[in-house]
Amino acid sequence: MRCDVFCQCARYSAILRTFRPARPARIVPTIKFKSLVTLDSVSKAYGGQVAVAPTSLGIEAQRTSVLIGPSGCGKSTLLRMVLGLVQPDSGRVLIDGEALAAENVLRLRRNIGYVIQDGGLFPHLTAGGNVTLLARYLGREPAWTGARCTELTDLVRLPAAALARYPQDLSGGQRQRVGLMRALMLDPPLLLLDEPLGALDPITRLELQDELKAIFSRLHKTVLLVTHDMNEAAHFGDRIVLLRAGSIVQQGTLQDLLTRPAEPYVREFIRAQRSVLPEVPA
Amino acid sequence: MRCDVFCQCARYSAILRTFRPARPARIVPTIKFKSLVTLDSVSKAYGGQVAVAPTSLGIEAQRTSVLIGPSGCGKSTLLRMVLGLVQPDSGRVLIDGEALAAENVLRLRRNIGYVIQDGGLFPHLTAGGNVTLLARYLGREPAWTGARCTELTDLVRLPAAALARYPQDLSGGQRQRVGLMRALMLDPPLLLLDEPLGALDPITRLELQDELKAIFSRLHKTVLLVTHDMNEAAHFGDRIVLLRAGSIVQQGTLQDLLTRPAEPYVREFIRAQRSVLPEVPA
Amino acid sequence: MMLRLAALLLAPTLALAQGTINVGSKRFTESYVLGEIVVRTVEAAGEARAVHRQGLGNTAILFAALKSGAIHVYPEYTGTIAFELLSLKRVPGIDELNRELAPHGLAVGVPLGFNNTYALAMTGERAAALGIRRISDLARHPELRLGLSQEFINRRDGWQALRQAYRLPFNGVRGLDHGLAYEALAGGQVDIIDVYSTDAKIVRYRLRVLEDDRGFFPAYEAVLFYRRDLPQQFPQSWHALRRLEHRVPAERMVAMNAAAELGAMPFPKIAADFLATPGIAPAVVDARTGRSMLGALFGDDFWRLTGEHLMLVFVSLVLSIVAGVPLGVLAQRAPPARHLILGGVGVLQTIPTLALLAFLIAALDRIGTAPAIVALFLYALLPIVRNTYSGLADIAPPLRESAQALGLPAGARLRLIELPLAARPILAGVKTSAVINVGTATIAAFIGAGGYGERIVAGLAVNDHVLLLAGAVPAAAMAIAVQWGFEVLDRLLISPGLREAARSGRHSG
Amino acid sequence: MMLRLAALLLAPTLALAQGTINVGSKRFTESYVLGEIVVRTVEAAGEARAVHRQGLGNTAILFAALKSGAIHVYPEYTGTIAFELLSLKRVPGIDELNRELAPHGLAVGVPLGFNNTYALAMTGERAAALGIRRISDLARHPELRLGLSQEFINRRDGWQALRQAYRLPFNGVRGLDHGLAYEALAGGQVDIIDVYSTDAKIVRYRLRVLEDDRGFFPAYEAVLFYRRDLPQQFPQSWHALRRLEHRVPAERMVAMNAAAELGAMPFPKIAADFLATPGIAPAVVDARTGRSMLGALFGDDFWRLTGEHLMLVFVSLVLSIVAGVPLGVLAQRAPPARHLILGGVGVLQTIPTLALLAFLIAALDRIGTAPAIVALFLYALLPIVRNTYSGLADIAPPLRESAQALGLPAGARLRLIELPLAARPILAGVKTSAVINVGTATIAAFIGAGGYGERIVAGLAVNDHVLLLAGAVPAAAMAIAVQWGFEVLDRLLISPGLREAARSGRHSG
Ligand SMILES: Nc1ncnc2c1ncn2[C@@H]1O[C@H](COP(=O)(O)OP(=O)(O)OP(=O)(O)O)[C@@H](O)[C@H]1O
Ligand SMILES: Nc1ncnc2c1ncn2[C@@H]1O[C@H](COP(=O)(O)OP(=O)(O)OP(=O)(O)O)[C@@H](O)[C@H]1O
Ligand SMILES: [Mg+2]
Ligand SMILES: [Mg+2]
Repeated sequence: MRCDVFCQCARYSAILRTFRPARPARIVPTIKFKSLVTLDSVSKAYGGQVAVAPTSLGIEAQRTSVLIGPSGCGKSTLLRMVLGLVQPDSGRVLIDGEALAAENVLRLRRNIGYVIQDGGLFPHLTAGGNVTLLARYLGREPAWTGARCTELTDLVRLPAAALARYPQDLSGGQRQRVGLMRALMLDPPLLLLDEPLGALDPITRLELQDELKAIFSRLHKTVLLVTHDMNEAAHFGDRIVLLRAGSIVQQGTLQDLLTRPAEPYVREFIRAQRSVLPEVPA
Repeated sequence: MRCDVFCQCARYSAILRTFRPARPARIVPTIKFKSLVTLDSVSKAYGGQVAVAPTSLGIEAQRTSVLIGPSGCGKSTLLRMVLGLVQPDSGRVLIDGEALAAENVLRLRRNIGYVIQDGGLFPHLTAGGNVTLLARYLGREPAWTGARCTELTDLVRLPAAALARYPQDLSGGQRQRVGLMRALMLDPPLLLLDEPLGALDPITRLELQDELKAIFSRLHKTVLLVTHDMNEAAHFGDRIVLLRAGSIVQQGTLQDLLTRPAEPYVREFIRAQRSVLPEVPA
Repeated sequence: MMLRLAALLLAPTLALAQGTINVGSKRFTESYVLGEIVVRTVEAAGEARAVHRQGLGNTAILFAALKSGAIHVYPEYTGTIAFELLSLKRVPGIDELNRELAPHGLAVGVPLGFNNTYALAMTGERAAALGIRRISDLARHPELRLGLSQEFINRRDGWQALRQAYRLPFNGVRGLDHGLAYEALAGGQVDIIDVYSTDAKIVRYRLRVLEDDRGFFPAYEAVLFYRRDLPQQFPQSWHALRRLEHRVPAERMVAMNAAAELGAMPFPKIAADFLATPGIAPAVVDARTGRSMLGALFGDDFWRLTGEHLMLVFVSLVLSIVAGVPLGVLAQRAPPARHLILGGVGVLQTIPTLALLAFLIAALDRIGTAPAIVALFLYALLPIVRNTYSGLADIAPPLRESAQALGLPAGARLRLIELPLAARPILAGVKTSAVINVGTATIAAFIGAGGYGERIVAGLAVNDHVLLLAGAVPAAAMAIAVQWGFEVLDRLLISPGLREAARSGRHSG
Repeated sequence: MMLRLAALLLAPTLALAQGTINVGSKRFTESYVLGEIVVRTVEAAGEARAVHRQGLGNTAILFAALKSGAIHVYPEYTGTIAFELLSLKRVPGIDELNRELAPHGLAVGVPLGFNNTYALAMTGERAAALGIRRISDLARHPELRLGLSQEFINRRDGWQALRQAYRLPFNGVRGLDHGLAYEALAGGQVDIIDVYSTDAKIVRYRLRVLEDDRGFFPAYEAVLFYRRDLPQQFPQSWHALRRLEHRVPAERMVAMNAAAELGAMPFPKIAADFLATPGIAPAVVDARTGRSMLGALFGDDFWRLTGEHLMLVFVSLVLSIVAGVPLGVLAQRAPPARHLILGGVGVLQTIPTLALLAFLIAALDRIGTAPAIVALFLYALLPIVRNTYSGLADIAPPLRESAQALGLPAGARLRLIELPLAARPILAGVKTSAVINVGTATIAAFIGAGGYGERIVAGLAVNDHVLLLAGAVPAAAMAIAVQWGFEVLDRLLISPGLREAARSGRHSG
């Protein structure tokens, strides 16, 4: 069904074979917007405090979905559920039709690029070491790894010297970009990005937004992105999911949210982006 | 000279007395824009790689100065120099006329509120414990501490329950707000804020921007703020300092930067803020 | 007559008024034992309370104590009094000694019946075989090999003088350490050694002490050395003490010394046995057969040993924490001191236990709990110091920076932030030390500080497995208990924020 | 005649062809010593090479080895052969034994001159005093107290039989552990104990072994037990061996046992001394006087001891790491196993060294390096296991999560991320263990595994401070060296990203 996605991806990453290790690829027509990731009324509470109310959500294959919402509304928790890092109190997570369970979680995770909100770089590895860790573990040739690394360094506009430094010796924005490189390294079909560009300056951020969007659509990535920047959400989001206090307020395209807000809150949220700058002509 | 600032602040924080412990407060007319913090051609290189080229900068008392610039350009390093966390290779740092040295660094630091870029919350303390650590050390009455805490929780829009949680159990944006609370707790006259609102959603961020700006001006705070958001810089910045690769490109009011850009880069940087959203009427 | 009567009448009153006799003793087995015998004799007389001021400094100190009245009586040797106190050239009789001592208000008396001086000894068997009983018999056996202590060889009144006095034929003698000499004798390396005539080892090695038939060795006759007014002040006690005269022949003294040194019998018990049956040698060991394991385990001494063991472990542990954490902090703070500190606590680990204990006994002037605790304390330092150091060095740079930025003084930063952040590794070190201490505390038994070591050491010494296990099993149980106890402490001392979050299960993969 | 000539001519050829005599011995001192004497005698004859297969299992195994030709000869006792191998009811003479053994192709011969059987013993002095020389003399002394081993009391041919045979008056006897009996005798607790007639302690305690004048005890005469063809195969060697006949009187055997057990002299040296001067008892100890500290420190054995010590420390350390790190990982991963593992390695610390060594010697069937290493290994586990556990548990949750999110299998995650992240606390544990090991390795000397402990143990035993220091000082130096060495290892194994950033100085405040 999803073969075209996979066949394409396969050109970039042998790892894909592990996604469906038992079945040979079947050539069937792609069904657009089939959910690659399905959250089936998952919920999570911490000590009685609800972080995620029972929520169902389909993440469409080959599309970018954006999670947005106030701080603490459960965005990161949802992402962590997809990875199996948080076990939902109820409901289940399906990835590519398979329910996430202890048996398949490792295989599935290896096909997911994850940018953790706080970076989560390993302090004992250099930036380069962090980026190439999995590739080296999987025995990719050093030449390939090196080339890919250079490619990504260019992509995220990181000075090459920074790769040799340890995380503690990088600036905040540099660390964030290293985290992004690590997630993209093996070209996984599914990307979970938790505020991947939050610490970047406007120029770098703008460039990266454009490049990433191009890559996502060219390589038919399925992306689940968390951001606080409504402009960024609008730029990336084929579909925008607005959350509040653990529940989905509205989901749809930017147009849907703008024209048919489910509640006044949606309008308020979108409008909140401050703009005090006059338009500067190019 | 700076007496009115100090007299005002003194009402909020007894700690101020340590700023000038030996001399009694003198009543002299305030000289506006006197630098409270002066960086006197400070520079820093890491293993030959320049992080900050020799740079001189005066941070005006009672005003908010904003550092802005591409990721890795040395903003955090400058902030850390003011705190004495990074020893400049050359030049010196003057705070309130005193050169920063081992003897006075503790006293000076205690009068500075610092929001570290990555949060820097102590994992062994609850959010509340992090916020009140210094107050408790200085022996402030629990009643005062509690009241101040509530005040700040309201200010940063944090659910009260979050104060009882450990940092690992908070969301990214919640952690950031706790860090902000910690910096504001003792109402220090000087604030160094390294992307204090970067992880917040638009609504919370907007509200906080307004509230903070009001506080800063009401209490005559001297603020040095790092942000990547040009709109935020424009909102806060009495003075905006644009850095690139360790050097100051231009400093001045937003108006200066807009109308008399020192180089094309200034214009480019300001323009980079993406805005794909249509204006939404209130 | 009237005076006597008066004294008799007065005595009880005086005794009631100041009814305590302070008995001194020096710091060696024989003196302890004799001191204890004196104490018990006085107590038995019922006239005065007796206090044993045991193990006092040296002759000069005791002399001073006697003159000042701090003690009333102690066992001493005529030779010591003559040479060390009166600086005489020879040892006179008791009467003459008393004349010399009178101006000091002191006196000697009650010769106990033995002489503790240098002597030559050989193995009983070999002596019997060669028919040697007296030193003069040696002249007939120039083939015998002598192994003498350096002290005896080098004293002016030692070997050379003896050789001339007896015209002995031996030319080369071997210098032997005293501790080694008995073994050398047992091993047939040498035939004759010098000993003190009441040395405990005479029993153990079944030695024949050769008779000093030409009276070469000065008399170091054991006597009571007392304040001249003691007999008047405590006539009944004195009367009882006089009955000790000639009641302690040399063999008996040797046996009692052996009971104390080899049989590890406590001095009061030896003294009690002596007074109970003054004619019979004390029993050194019990026969420990036919006991059940459970009986042995929960024997009478179980709670005492448990208490002692716990006390040793915890007092030393607390000291190690009190000293070790600051040392670890210093090692982390001051790189120049780092090697010194970590190297130093490492070197402590290599000091042999017995050597350390010997040193500590000398340094602290006492045996028992104090040196044991110091030794345990020293051995327990390493894990605590190192884990404190490495735990502090491990704090992530952003947190370190965050702490510095607060402007707290170094001490407060350490107490409020750095130590709590490093709590887990520090506690891991403390736990390691505690558990090792439970094991090491068994050495305390070597120096009479009690604990389960008493059973273990005894069990090993006599190859009694039941006894050994009766000590080892509770020690093991204590190690586990300490382990568990610290898990509780973990909960109190390690912030929940640092503990592995017991979050609802993940797919751990 | 012709045959004899042929044999004579052939013999050297045969010897050349298969020129090795395998000499067996059992696992006790006397057998080792005698085996070594046989080996050296054979070698001295020059006809064949001799290999000592020492410390072999038990009689049955040696019998099998002899029959199979794996060994050619070993020292044995007639009684053992008669009772254990031939199941006879009494011990016949050598000729009769040989008749019985002929079908097996075996023979006994060359009676060495002593009898190692049960015997009764009392102290030399007391025996002399009471005029007791023979067991039958005991009938006159019903007041004597007997302390006998449980084995002897309970054997059918033991105490009851002996009592009847000699009509001895004693009724109650005390059961005494063998290890305790000598002390009890020395302490005067008992007057008579049972011994083996060549027990080393007979020397040490100067015992009189009572003559078995009614021949009650069976003859356990020491003989060579050999393959019948040995004399033909190796006639010159056999000739040399025959000269050992009656050359080892009981006293000599006792002295040699004592040299080995009490003097810690190596068996080859004892054998060499014996063969050099078959009439003279071996020297047990050297007199270690008048040596300079420096001379003692860098004595001949310095490099050997250093090598041995290092080997003990590092082999055991490597084992501890190999076992300890996985145990620590398991403790962190599997909470149910945690208490078991941490408790277990804690309990190991409380096992008394000597008891552990004794157990290991039995379990491993050998003395020397192997049990020493195992003991050190066990003692070194605790700091490594605990620090591994606490280091892993200490990894910050975001990093743990980050590692999980990568989708690495648990093993790879551990190897690539978690262990490197916990490298500092783990290495701190390893360092602690290494340094403690340097100190603990001195116990190896107790079981002949060498190292600086040889000097320390000897120094302590003979109270030789120079010798003690000559062992303790290099051990301390090694502790410091290990310390420094690990600082280097730190640099290799701890990622610079985790090391305290040696950033250009801050205002530390
Ligand atoms: N381990 C935990 N224990 C208790 N509460 C938790 C825990 N983890 C998360 N929470 C709470 O759950 C809620 C959702 O957290 P989450 O991290 O998903 O928010 P978020 O939407 O990602 O916010 P942000 O934009 O600030 O990152 C928050 O209120 C948070 O405090
Ligand atoms: N300890 C260090 N060792 C080596 N290089 C360092 C170290 N600390 C900072 N740098 C480098 O110095 C430069 C400036 O860092 P700084 O953190 O000041 O940047 P920044 O302006 O705060 O960037 P960002 O916006 O990404 O936070 C960066 O290139 C960074 O990699
Ligand atoms: Mg989040
Ligand atoms: Mg920064």
